Amino acid sequence: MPKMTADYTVSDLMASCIAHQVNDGDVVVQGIATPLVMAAYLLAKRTHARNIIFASAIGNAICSDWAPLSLSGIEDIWVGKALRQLTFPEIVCEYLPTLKPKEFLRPAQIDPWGNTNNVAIGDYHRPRLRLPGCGGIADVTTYYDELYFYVPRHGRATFVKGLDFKSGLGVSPGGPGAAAKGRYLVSDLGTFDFSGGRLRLVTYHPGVTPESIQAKTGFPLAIAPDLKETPAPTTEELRLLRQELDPLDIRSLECLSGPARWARLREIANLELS
Amino acid sequence: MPKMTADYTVSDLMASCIAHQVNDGDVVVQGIATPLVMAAYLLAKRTHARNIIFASAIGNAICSDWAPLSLSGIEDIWVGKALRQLTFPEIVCEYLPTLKPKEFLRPAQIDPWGNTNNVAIGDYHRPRLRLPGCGGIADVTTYYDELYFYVPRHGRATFVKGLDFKSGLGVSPGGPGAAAKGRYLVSDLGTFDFSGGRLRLVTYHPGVTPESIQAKTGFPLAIAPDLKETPAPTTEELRLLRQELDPLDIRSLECLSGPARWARLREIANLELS
Amino acid sequence: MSKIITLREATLLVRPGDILALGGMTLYRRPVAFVRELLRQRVGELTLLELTGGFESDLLVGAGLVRRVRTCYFGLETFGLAPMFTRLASSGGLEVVEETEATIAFGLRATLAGVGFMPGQGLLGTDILAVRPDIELVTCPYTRRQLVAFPALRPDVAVVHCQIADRNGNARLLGNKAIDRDIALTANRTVLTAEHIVDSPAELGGEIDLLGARVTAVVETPGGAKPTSCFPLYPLASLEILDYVLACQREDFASYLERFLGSD
Amino acid sequence: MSKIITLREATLLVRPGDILALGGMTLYRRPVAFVRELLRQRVGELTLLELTGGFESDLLVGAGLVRRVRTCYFGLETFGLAPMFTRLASSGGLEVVEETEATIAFGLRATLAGVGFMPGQGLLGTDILAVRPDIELVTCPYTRRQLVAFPALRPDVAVVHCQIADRNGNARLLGNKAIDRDIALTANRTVLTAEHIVDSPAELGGEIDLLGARVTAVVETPGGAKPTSCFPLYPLASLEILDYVLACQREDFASYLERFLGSD
Repeated sequence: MPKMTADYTVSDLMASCIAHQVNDGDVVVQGIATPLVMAAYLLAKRTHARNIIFASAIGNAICSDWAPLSLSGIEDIWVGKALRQLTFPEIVCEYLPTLKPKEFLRPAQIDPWGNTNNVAIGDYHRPRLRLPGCGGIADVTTYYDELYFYVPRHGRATFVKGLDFKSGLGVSPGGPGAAAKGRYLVSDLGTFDFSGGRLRLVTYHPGVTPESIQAKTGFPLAIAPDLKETPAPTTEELRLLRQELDPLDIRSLECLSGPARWARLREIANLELS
Repeated sequence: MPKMTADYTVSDLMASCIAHQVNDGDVVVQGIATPLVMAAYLLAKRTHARNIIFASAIGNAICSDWAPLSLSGIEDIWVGKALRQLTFPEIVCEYLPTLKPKEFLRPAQIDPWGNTNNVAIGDYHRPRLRLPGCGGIADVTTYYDELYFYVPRHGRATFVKGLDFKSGLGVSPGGPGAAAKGRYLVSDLGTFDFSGGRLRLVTYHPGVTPESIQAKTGFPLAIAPDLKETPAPTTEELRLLRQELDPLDIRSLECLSGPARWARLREIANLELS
Repeated sequence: MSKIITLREATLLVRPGDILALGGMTLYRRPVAFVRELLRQRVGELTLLELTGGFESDLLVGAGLVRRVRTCYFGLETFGLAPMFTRLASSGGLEVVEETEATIAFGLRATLAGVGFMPGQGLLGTDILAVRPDIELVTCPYTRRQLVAFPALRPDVAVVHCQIADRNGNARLLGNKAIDRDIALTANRTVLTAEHIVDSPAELGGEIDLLGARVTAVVETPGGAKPTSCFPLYPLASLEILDYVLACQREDFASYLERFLGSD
Repeated sequence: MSKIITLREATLLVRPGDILALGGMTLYRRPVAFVRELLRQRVGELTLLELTGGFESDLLVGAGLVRRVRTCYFGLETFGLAPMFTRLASSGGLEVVEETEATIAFGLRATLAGVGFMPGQGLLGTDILAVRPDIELVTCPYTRRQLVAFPALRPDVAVVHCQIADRNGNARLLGNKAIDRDIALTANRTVLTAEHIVDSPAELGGEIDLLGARVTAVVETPGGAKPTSCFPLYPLASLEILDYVLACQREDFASYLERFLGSD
């Protein structure tokens, strides 16, 4: 995680970046274990995108109302505030292909063309690390019109020249996913588009240099001609995130790993009990 | 309609016959415009088959509770008493193939093997009479394990040697409906099975002779060796039908035609308004 | 986002030649007020797509606005045959695409899944396939069983009458659900007519059946299903249905239609 | 008809080698009490079929009762990887049938429709097809587009934990619905564990999600989803999940399991 020069965390900045990708009236999907994305969607709803509709993998529901983020009470928003609860097959076989919503995927590996891996690191049949699986990524990336990615811990383990396993389609031409445009990626170091079909650095976060981003990326990065610094979250965005949407800072968990993450999880769990 | 020798109508008798085909715990389906079947199901539920589940084409619902028959308020039972309302595609694509429920179909034409026509009389492309259509009969008769029929106005127009159009599968061997056993038919003249794969008279209603049934059937009837008279409805069955389940005698509409039917419809509609 | 417009404006969303899908079933929760306005505008050459055709469908057919019907049942249930459908379909004056419950249900599900067909049981061995040369078979790659490949169905316009909707088109269906969710999700344009419109989804009083995100326009039409029913607000007006049938039996469709268009 | 039996009796419905489908999702409304009893009985060689595998699934895997998992995600969500799944699947000690949301959803829908497959979008161009040689393609007879023929899936036994059920197995699911209706309808045997059992469907307080006609047995298990959640009755016990993960990190699965089996 880079040092932040101003009075906000990198997860605040990432939440702000993701929120800015959401347009009013969008149908947005939240996948499994993605609190940073949830914080960002709520931020969009409370600022410029009042009429977005949430679809949730956890709640199997469509929602227009919201509640603050919670670790133990995650269903309070997704079920408690549902416009309608759906069966999962309804969502998968009917709503996703029809609505083609906007979703932010977190890849374990991503290549220059936006193909992703969430299945296994190393050889599939005897992996160095078996991952949880790709959920619906292998399905929806073959037909979503737009693809969005976020990477909370930017590094060469994630940004790779070649995937160990392709469980999500990027923008590679010729394949059935050619129409799918991975048009945006935000990491804890910068923001990117896929102009020309390849990952391209568009902004670098405050305190980060383009060179350090390249050094942490496993393939040569294209650079946008108008490369600039990522705009900081506004005071109002920070106030909303901290005071209303996610006062326990659950969104930051995605930027943590190892003992720091376990300690923080225990802290939050205890706070929620009290 | 045959004269009835005792103190009940032919629709009372048919309702009783149909009710006796229902076993406790069955899932039974009611099609469109079949009040006689509905009266029979309610009769079964109130006598020997307390645990049957109704699935209704009109209400798109599954019900275990009941309400009396109504012309204008048909939804009072099927929606008002629903265990769950379903979308029609859920019923057609999921519940019917999975539950393979018991249903009583009313054919416009039926041949000796139980194949049926509810689409058109005469040439399909320039019919003498276009019928409403077969609903789901062409679907379910290809996979239901058992098939049931009822014919409220037995005649040579209905019981035909050859169909004008086959919109429902009978028991013809070799075809995809070979497994489907049309195992029971009740008309206003008698009851039948399909032993040997062909319509066979099993009982004749009181006041009706087997010869008169043959005369009103467009093909030679097989006759069961133990042919006998159809047992009359019990006093309790008649009390239930008349006082609780269908006090307006809506079930009898199916046995009427022409001006008598229109007059009776108006009478019932007016009674329901008052 | 308010999508509320007038009935007149809403009928402009239907263009001559459209596949028009009507919600509800036969005599229950039909978009009758919408159809009355459509009859006034005389938008024609329509393909009528319905689970079951009934009262207002028969008016459209009788008025000559329908070129083709796609439904698995067209009639008036206990009130007998639908007079104008029966007459025109018997005389060759109306094209009937012979549907069944499965052709409609799987056809809409294919569109929802973004594919060209859904396989299902049904039809094999019947004469339906003979009069539906557009329907192909498909072999299951696992069981080698031959199945019907029900072709995808997509309405141009769906019109659904509901008991309650919000301004954005989120709505509840309190009576039968029919195929209304499916036509609303698949149609290129979806119109809701509602007995009652509220400001926000929180005021709907329960889970939605129709999602505003796929609704084009909302029109407030109290009593908009009459003489068909709108459970639990009003029952089927049986006498009115009978009057219609008897008018047609007297060869009096034209004057019935005139009276019907004069009423509101 | 009462179908109420004991937890012990219910686990006898699971036989070694069965495809066992568990209701709920990851850490939400899982049939934990049932799985605890199954762990005591040590019914093994199971194929675990789940939308997403989570806490109790990891216990079954860690205890060596699972030969094969069929799920599109197996983990503990914000609490990280599922430790025993990750260990055994990485070392080759567990067969993983690589599923996605669509292979599970369309697979169950195929069984519901009584056919061998359902066509859908997805998978083409990914490596999933390479590790799922059992999955065939099918050509749409209308568009000529190549589609995945998702093969039919049918559990031997489905076990679903619900908030409220009647004695006949009609039940409501108040949290997420997951694939519970679909596994309950398709399984050869279906067991419900319920926080609360009432006598008649009228006492359920709302529309049913699960139909008693397809339920084999009902068991009353108050708190039967703990430490996973049972909305709105109790939330996820986050600390307990953390304790499990940290025990496994200390290579202490065996003693965690012992403690777990001792508790009720």
